[in-house]
Amino acid sequence: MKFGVIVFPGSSGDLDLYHLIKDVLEAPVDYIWHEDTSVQGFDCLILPGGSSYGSYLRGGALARHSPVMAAVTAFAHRGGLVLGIADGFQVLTEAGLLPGALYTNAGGRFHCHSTTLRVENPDTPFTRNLHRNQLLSIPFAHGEGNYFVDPATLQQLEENGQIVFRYADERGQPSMEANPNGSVSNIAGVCNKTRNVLGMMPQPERAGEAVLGSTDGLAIFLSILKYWEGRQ
Amino acid sequence: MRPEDWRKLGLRDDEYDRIKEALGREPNHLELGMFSVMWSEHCSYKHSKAVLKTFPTTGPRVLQGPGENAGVVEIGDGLAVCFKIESHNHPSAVEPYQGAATGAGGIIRDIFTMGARPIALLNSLRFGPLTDERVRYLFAQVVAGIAGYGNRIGIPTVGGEIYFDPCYQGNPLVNAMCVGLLKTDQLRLGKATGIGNPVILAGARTGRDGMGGASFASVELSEETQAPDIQVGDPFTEKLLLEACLELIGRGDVEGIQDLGAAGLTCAVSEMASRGGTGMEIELAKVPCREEGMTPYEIMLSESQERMLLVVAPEKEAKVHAVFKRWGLTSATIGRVTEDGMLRIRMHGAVVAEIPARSLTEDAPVYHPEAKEPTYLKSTADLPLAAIAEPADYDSVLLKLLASPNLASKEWVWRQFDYLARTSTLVGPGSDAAVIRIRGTKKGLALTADCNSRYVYLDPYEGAKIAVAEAARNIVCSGGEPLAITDGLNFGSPEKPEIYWQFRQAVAGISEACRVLETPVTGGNVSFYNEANGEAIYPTPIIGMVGLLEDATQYCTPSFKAAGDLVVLLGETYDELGGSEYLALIHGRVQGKPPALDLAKEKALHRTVLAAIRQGLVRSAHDLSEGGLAVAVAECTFGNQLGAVVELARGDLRTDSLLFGESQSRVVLSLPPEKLPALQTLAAQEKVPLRVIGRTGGDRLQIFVDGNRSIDRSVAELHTAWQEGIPCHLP
Amino acid sequence: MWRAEIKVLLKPSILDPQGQAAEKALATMGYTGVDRVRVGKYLEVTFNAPDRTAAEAKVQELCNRLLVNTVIEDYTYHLVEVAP
Amino acid sequence: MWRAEIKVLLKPSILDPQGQAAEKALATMGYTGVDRVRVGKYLEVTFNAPDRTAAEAKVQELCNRLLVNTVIEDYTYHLVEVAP
Ligand SMILES: Nc1ncnc2c1ncn2[C@@H]1O[C@H](COP(=O)(O)OP(=O)(O)O)[C@@H](O)[C@H]1O
Ligand SMILES: [Mg+2]
Repeated sequence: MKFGVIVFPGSSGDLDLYHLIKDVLEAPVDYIWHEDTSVQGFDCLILPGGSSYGSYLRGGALARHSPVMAAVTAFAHRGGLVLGIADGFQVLTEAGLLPGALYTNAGGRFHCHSTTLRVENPDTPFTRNLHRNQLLSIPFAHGEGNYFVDPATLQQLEENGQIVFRYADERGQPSMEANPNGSVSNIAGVCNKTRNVLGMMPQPERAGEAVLGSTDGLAIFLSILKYWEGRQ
Repeated sequence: MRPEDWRKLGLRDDEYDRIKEALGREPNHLELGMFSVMWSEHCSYKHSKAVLKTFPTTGPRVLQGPGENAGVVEIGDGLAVCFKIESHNHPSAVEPYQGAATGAGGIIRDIFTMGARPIALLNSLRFGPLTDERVRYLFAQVVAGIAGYGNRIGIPTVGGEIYFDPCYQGNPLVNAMCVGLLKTDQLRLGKATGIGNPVILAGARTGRDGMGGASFASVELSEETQAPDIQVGDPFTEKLLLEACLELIGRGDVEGIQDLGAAGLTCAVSEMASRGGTGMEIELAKVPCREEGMTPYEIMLSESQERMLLVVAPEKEAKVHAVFKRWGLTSATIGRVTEDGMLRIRMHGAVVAEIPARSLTEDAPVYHPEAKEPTYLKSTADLPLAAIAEPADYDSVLLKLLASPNLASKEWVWRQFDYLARTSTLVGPGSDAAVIRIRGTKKGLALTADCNSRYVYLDPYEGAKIAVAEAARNIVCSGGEPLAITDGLNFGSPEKPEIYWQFRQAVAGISEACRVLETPVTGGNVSFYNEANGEAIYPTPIIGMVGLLEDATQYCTPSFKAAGDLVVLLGETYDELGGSEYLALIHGRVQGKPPALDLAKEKALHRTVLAAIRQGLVRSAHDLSEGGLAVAVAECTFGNQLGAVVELARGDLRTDSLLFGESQSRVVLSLPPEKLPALQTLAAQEKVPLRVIGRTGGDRLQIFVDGNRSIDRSVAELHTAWQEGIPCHLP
Repeated sequence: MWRAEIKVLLKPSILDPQGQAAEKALATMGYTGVDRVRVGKYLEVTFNAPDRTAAEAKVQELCNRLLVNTVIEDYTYHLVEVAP
Repeated sequence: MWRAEIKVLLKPSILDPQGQAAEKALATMGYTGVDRVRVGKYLEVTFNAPDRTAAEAKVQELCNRLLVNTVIEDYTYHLVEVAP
């Protein structure tokens, strides 16, 4: 399978994802330019972290209108795998591929730190190497990661198993203290109804090598590879 | 021209005569403006040039010393590191968020101009006391500005330093350092070569912002100082510019390149031409402007950010424009390289300025101001130790020191920085030096910025030496071999003999330390006129240092790692309280001589510690600096909440010197007991004093002096005091 | 030419972190009697439209498609005809 | 109680990176005829004051001391009396 990393103007996580997939996972990967109108030949698209368009206006708001997004949307509607990380998550909510919206962290400031995530749903292409309630140590770095959905939508997300990760304390309990940005119901990652599109604020590509302190992020990429193998 | 015309622009009468001589006629208004910005202190270094020449600037690894946009040192594997520090003090005093942001933006451009990909940012900050409302505002906004720029452009901010002292109340310091990585064959210089080659201006459009910024940096701040129009940083545009320029340089499409900073286009064209021994013809009507009706004067002097000037071969011109366009940037060919050494600036064809390029740069005036030993040194030099009562309660002294914003954890600050971008940060902020790996190699870099300006104030020569030694010690404790430095020299007005004396002494001190420690000076920045209402800041020569780890995984951090390890002190402790944080905080005195520094002993300590780390003997290493032994050991307990029992013998020292004195060339290590003999052998070879002073374990820090319990507190309590030292002052 | 002056605020049901931060800061500065601060965005967009009805439609489209995220934000606007 | 509705924009001569980026985005989205976008802040502050004159003075003080950065921003405001 082949990964495609979208390069929006201002993206910076693209370089890190490319490195992880190519040098650590040794899987095929290529960049996709924001002006491309086709994503043909790719099996999983990743919208990277960083600050597309400088995070101006709202994170993801301007990138969402890049020419490539029409192709990304069509790809997602066909069931293709799409992973949005941090800024990429914002792009996906802005584009309506994921429910809700992300806004200013509850503390009002950017924060960079490690977080503990609890796996809420291992039954997605992105989490099948994980088990329910497994804890992952994955860093986050953002100023607008405060996830919001209205109560009715939240209930639907719960019912459909669309909540994939929650922020948790060391004992594995989701809690406001462990939640770095105030997101509703301590949500760190959600998928769409059909579970082929995932958005998450913490950045798994930053926890992909032992020398960086954690390899917990790798599980997400390995899940994708395994899912793909199963499909062949 | 009338005298007030040039005086208004900050030019002296004799400088005006020089200009007439250089031109062989009277200058017009635009030419006078160009001279005024290029001959400002900020651009011409007229008061510092002669002294800076005394720095040691060569070494086997140095590819590029001072004089270019940044220094470059080789690290093997065909790679080199490019780094530099720069000040943005006055803009930050006026508009802290944008001042700090554009400071970061400016230094990042200096790095990618050289063909290097920026991989890390550091900063060095000075403010008045946090008890002041305006200071809190400046502090929070400067931090937010650095974060706002660095985080958005995707370069990790991995380290820095911050001090608070009343001397910075009206004139804060904001110095930013950037480190980049390049293949040695991709090094590019800011030279205009190739007669007839097109000159291209790329990036943001030129606006009316920042006019006269260079001159603003070159005057003291006072109620009446007229600030120029503030520049707003645009990290998004800079990111695009960075990628476009590196793409072009990588493909070999660029002959010469230079960023536009202070003095804008004037500086870029004159420096590129004079470095290349050439001239330039520029057509200002071709410059993409943000506003209509901009005059030649405005275009030439604008300091709009995020712009680059490139010289390319004619056959590459179209391709270069295409690359900028692809990255969504404007670019325009605005002129050609000429051979006559003249800058010929035209507007719609008519010549509006005609100046020999060199007269603006190399031939700028050089001054040798008078220097005089400051009188304050007479009153500060003496520290009658007998008059200083030893405290009754060392626990509370330690808690106060840990909570002093100067020593307290800076986590409130660096949590706002994305220190993990580029997934290469092995040791982020909060350690002695940051360590980042170099992907594709086994290597790593250790990075730090240091200066204890109170020492420099009390003895500019020794204090500056200590700044270099401390930086090197931080690098070494992290497992790196010190390679080279960049220096950010922040001083008051050089026209005051006492300040100039401080400056000369500091440069001499840095030079001596760099010679002995074999860390040449590859570049830096001088910021004079750091005064508010006639009062100068402490002389603050910040040392930015880069070290190399051949094996990045062999880094070391300060935290104790395992219970039952031995705690070892390397180095000797003396009755040295002069200039210490203890003396200032507890006794309210800024007095005495800074601790003595023997550079040969310092170097021997470095060899010992590095060998110990490389041989895997030690589990932690931490240098002793402000707050002395007690604070250093306390800091070692925080990372893993692992306590220690320390037993010290006082000998003929005072107890406060023993616990809180800041004697130099000391490091505290922890290691498993079985590794001690090997460490002792190393230390003995280098004649470095070694004492086993305790053992790790438990959840308390206990320090016994001659068997008496002097300090006994839970790690948690000490840690909280240290953690809350800064946030407790903020809303 | 028209100029739309657009005020954007987080929906009342959504906690406003920036407003809260400003409230806190004002309190530490000694301001009592400040009840609430809300922080939003103010946008001015100058554009072409043949008449007011078309202009109205255009502003709303720009807001809904780009300028405002209606999941979390509400907006109001005011249209002014300006000389080209 | 009073509510001040405060519009804040960067001074005209100062670069507005957000506005510029939004303009570019609108152009790629195919919106022609959008001349200029400026992005600023909108604040609503509810506070106590005995009368309009005192309220005016207070808003200006709050703006100058905290809410607006008058070095780079201009503001205008509108005061509404509201039920406590
Ligand atoms: N402004 C800052 N930005 C980023 N990191 C900082 C800043 N100030 C301090 N730090 C980090 O906090 C740690 C302690 O700083 P400092 O007390 O100056 O250390 P040292 O005494 O070892 O030089 C260092 O790792 C430093 O990088
Ligand atoms: Mg240190």
